[in-house]
Amino acid sequence: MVKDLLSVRHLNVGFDHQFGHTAVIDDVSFSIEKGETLCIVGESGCGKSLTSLSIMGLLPKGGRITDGKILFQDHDISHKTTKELSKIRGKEISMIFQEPMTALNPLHTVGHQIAEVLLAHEKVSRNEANQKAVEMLKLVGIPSPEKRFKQYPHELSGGMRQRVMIAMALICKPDLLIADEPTTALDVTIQAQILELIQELKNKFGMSLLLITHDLGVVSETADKVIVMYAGQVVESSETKELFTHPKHPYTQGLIKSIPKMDEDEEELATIKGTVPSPDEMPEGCRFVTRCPFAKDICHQKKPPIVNVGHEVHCWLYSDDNVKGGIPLVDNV
Amino acid sequence: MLYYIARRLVLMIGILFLVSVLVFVLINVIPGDPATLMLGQEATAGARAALRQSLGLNDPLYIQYLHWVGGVLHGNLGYSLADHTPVMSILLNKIPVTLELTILSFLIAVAIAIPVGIISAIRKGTAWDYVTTVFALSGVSIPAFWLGILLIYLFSVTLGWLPPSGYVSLTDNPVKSIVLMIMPSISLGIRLSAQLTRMLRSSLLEVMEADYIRTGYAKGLMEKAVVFKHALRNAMLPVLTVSGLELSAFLGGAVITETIFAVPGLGQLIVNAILTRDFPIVQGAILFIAFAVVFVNFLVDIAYSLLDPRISLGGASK
Amino acid sequence: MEQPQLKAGPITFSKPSKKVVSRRSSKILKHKLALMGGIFVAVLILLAVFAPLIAPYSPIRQSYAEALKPPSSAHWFGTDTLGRDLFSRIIFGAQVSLKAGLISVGLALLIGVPLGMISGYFRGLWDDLIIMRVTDAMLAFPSLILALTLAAVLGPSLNHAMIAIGLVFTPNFIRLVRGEVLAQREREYVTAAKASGLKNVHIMIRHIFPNILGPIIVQATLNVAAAIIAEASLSYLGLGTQLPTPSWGAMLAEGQGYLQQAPWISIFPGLFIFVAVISINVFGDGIRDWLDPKIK
Amino acid sequence: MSIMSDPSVPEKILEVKDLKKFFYAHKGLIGNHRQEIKAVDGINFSVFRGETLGIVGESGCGKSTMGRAILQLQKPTEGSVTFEGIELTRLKNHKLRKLRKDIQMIFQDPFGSLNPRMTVGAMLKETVQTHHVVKSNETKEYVENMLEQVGLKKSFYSRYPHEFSGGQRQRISIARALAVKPKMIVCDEAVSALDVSVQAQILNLLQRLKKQYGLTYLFISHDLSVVKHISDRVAVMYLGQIVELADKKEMFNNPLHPYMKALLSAIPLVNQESRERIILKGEVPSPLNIPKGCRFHTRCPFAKAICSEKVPELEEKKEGHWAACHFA
Repeated sequence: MVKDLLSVRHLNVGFDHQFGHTAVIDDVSFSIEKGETLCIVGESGCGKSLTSLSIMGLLPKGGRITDGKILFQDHDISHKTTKELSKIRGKEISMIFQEPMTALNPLHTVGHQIAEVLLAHEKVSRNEANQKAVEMLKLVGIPSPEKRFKQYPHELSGGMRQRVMIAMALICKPDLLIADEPTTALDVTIQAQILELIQELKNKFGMSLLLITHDLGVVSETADKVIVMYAGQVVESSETKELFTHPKHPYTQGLIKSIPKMDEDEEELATIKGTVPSPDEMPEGCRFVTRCPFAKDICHQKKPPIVNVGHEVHCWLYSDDNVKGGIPLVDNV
Repeated sequence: MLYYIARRLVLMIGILFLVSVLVFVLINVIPGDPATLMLGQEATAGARAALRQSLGLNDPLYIQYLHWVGGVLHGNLGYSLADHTPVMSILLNKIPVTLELTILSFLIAVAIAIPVGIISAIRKGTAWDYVTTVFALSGVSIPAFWLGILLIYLFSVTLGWLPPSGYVSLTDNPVKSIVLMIMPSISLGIRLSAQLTRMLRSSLLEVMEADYIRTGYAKGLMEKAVVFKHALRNAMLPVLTVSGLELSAFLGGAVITETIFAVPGLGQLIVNAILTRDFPIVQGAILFIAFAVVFVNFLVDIAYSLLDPRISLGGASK
Repeated sequence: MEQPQLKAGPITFSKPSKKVVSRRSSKILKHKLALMGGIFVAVLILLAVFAPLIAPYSPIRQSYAEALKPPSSAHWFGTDTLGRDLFSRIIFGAQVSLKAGLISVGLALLIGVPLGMISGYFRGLWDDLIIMRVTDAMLAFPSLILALTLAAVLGPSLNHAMIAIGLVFTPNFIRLVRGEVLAQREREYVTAAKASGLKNVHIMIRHIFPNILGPIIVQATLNVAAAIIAEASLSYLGLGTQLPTPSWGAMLAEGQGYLQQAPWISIFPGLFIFVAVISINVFGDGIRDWLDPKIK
Repeated sequence: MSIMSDPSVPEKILEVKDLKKFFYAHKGLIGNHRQEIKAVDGINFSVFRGETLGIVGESGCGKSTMGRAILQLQKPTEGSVTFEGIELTRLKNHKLRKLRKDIQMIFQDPFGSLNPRMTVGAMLKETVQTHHVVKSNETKEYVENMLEQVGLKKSFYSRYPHEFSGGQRQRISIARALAVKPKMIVCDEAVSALDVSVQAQILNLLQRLKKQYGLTYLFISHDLSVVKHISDRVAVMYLGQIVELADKKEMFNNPLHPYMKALLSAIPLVNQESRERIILKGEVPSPLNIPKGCRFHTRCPFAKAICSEKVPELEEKKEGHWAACHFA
């Protein structure tokens, strides 16, 4: 068995606020092997971004890990101090974000911001760092890197800025790159460029990639493994191809069906009724129960078990009791 | 960059023009006849008419304005009604005094505001932050004249450490000059320092929430590096703008401070001139102060554009 | 604008509708300072309104035998140079201060808000060239000096001081309102209102105004505090309220010469100005937090 | 509605001719040096009654500006827009306001397009009353019905926008647009801010309402799959101009313009076997500095010498299929 680079075990994250505490992420587990691409997919508010931020120890104010472990190269990094984490961040685990405009400091040149990472982690001179930064700019496909080095973020386009973010993230050759919706703010043609670049560099550096996205298309074209999250929980996890050919969880099925298809015409789109419940109004039992077309009594009462149906799905419909009880399995897409 | 400065200069000249118009209107639309004012109620109608003629008061207002501006451009601000000394020479006497006071106050304000603001933002929610908040709130609320009187009561009347009032020129006796300026500078500077503290604190808190700060941490920078390299400079931008805008209120405060501590500067000059209705002096002094405010704000704009690379591209607008 | 914004939205703690109000009040309760400020302001208003009932003495009755008496049970805050009871004078002084604060800010609002709204909503040359440049120019003058000059030009009296302060504060409101309107104008709900065929005046009053009311209230509150200081300053310099009407600023000035013998003459009026101003400021800050747009 | 018209000849409800919208960047000492930003630069098309015309393009291509210029929310720099034979660009303000009853708009941002300080009912009532849709004593009932029409509860009438989710807000916007019984609705990225599952709900709703009320849609979006789903015909925009316009089926099966081909190949798809991808090099040029000749030639994988010299006209290459390319 290949050793996991990152292994998240029973992660729970919650927010302290003036009314007390709201649990947001509930018992999330997954692992990434070396060189692998794992996607976490889900809609707004499902907790996919928070999951990635908790790995980095960058939870927003009030957020904290309440339970679980985050094993990176077999060390638990879930409760390290900022000082300890600063040795890992940017060097072993790097992260790029959705909004390349706001993620870069507007008052520093992009070259400075890239070189800074190297200076923070390695014993190099300012000159060497600058030189390396120019090389990185070239590597991420920025034309005339020497000139761009001296420019400020506002002088670059969105796509260029995201390339700068990538250069910054990869300058120390990390083992893991976390990309949180890296192409969401970009146009399709630019998105294609950036995704291609990330893939290419991932292979070149032999990194693992944790990609957070809401776009099933992106997942299908990039991921080795996928986790589908809903309302702070994992509902299904699988190899990519398997997931798209045999989605089992009613949520995953609904999600796939509700995308307008490019290769066929349909009169009406399949939908998932209703909306995601707010964290304060989470139903007991299965969190998807309020929107699930197949909800049974048990779904309202108890948290669904993890069932292996060729891959893992968190759903009562596939539990042995149900199958034995004669309740039909849900049809595939 | 040069382009930007040139544009700002053009804008500044426009404002200076409006400032001069405002000053002129303010003083020349006074109810009451300057000639009567100058000659006293007893003067004959003929004498008054003659004076009006010689002062050009019978001309239309815009001619009077042009005359006046023409004089201003040549460094002639008119003559005091009281003793006919040129306003310009009176101002030149008073300006260094006020300059010393304001610079000292400003230094005190900045010396307090920057460290206090930073610490209270970083240690938000601690006892230190609480103390700072109370200080800042009191500082912006305390009337300068009361603070001045409290200082005098404490340090002069009760403790006898500092002389209650007076002024010695910096060139005559630097030590004594500074000693005399301690209380006035504190009483003038405290409000600004409180304001800057509040601004810096809230601005820094806001910046610390920005995405690029998260990026800074994500890169593996230590907290110190994040705060000082990435947050502080960005947080200073709004503080800089505000301190430019606050400058005029700050100079206004000098009026009160100089009156309390009997500092013979521009402020005291204005108050006395207003009380004796010596309007040419009022006019000249106000004009000077407004020009100073506009000019300093021009410098602030330039400083801002040096700090913020997004500015110098020049204004594109829809 | 055209950027697709499929945000991975932040977790929001949305609560059922009814709780929104209680959440807001709980927020203001949390700011104990703001509450204290509010209470002080209320007490001050009561003092001013019921001054004749509360004050133990007439504020203008002189008594040379009683002059310069330190605080005692008969005269809580002592007496002044003319033997007038300071406590009574301070309570009546509250009337003057509050009146000055409210009326001058009211005047500034009356002129500033409509000008700012028109200027921000219609933009154009008129706005850019006239209103904005003139307010810029006005803001170059220290407001205190401007108010002093105006008060001197109009002649020293409380009414004139209020007019002067009101005029001097007007550019603050023009700027604020214009800026807020400009920001709102760019919001899509205004375009939506236009697209559905509503009249400009209707959009300004029914749509934009309610959305900028919060910042206006906050600024007005804070400016009341500033106006109280301004009136006190004018009176301190002899250009505001005229004797024998009790005004905190004038009382303070009067006592300055007697700091050695009778420090209370200056200290108590100053203390009241300070408490009044800090209370209003704290209260204003509280409103600002309370109206925090993040709560939407 | 003209009952007389021959159903086989579709009737033009909206016609856009040579529409231009320029913005200006002022430079120079006192703003004396003016730079043109050609956001929309000469657009021609018609919308037929009862159809949905999709407009697709990347950010900065001018599609939203075009939408606003058609509705006269931003005055066009040049060109003409006729709605049911009435020229909108020269219409007086009060007449334009009355006409807005017939063309409504739905915006992208479900959080920004509703006034946060007005109840849902007040907002809908206001437009209904402005255009005198029903008698004033029937307004409330009418508005409540409208809410039900778009899948909301009557009780939402007295609630504020912040109490709703993105999808619900978009339904409110739709109800507001629909309440004045318009003939045409311009949807500007109306589903772009929504999650897919909610997006599907809203798209279905729009489709249903279209049938029910005989509406015409101009549907602006950056999302090809959404545009494909909802449109009858599709126009593709690039740098302020239409580069291709055709029937939906024809457009997606047989794209002619290299830009459209590239767009189609760039969308990541679920469950698709590997396909040939055209990844465009570089980025969209600035509208301040539009390339000579064909605007797309700087990124076009098939560009020849002529492309950088001669501007390709939007021509009908096949029946009903227009493209602006020398080689299409």
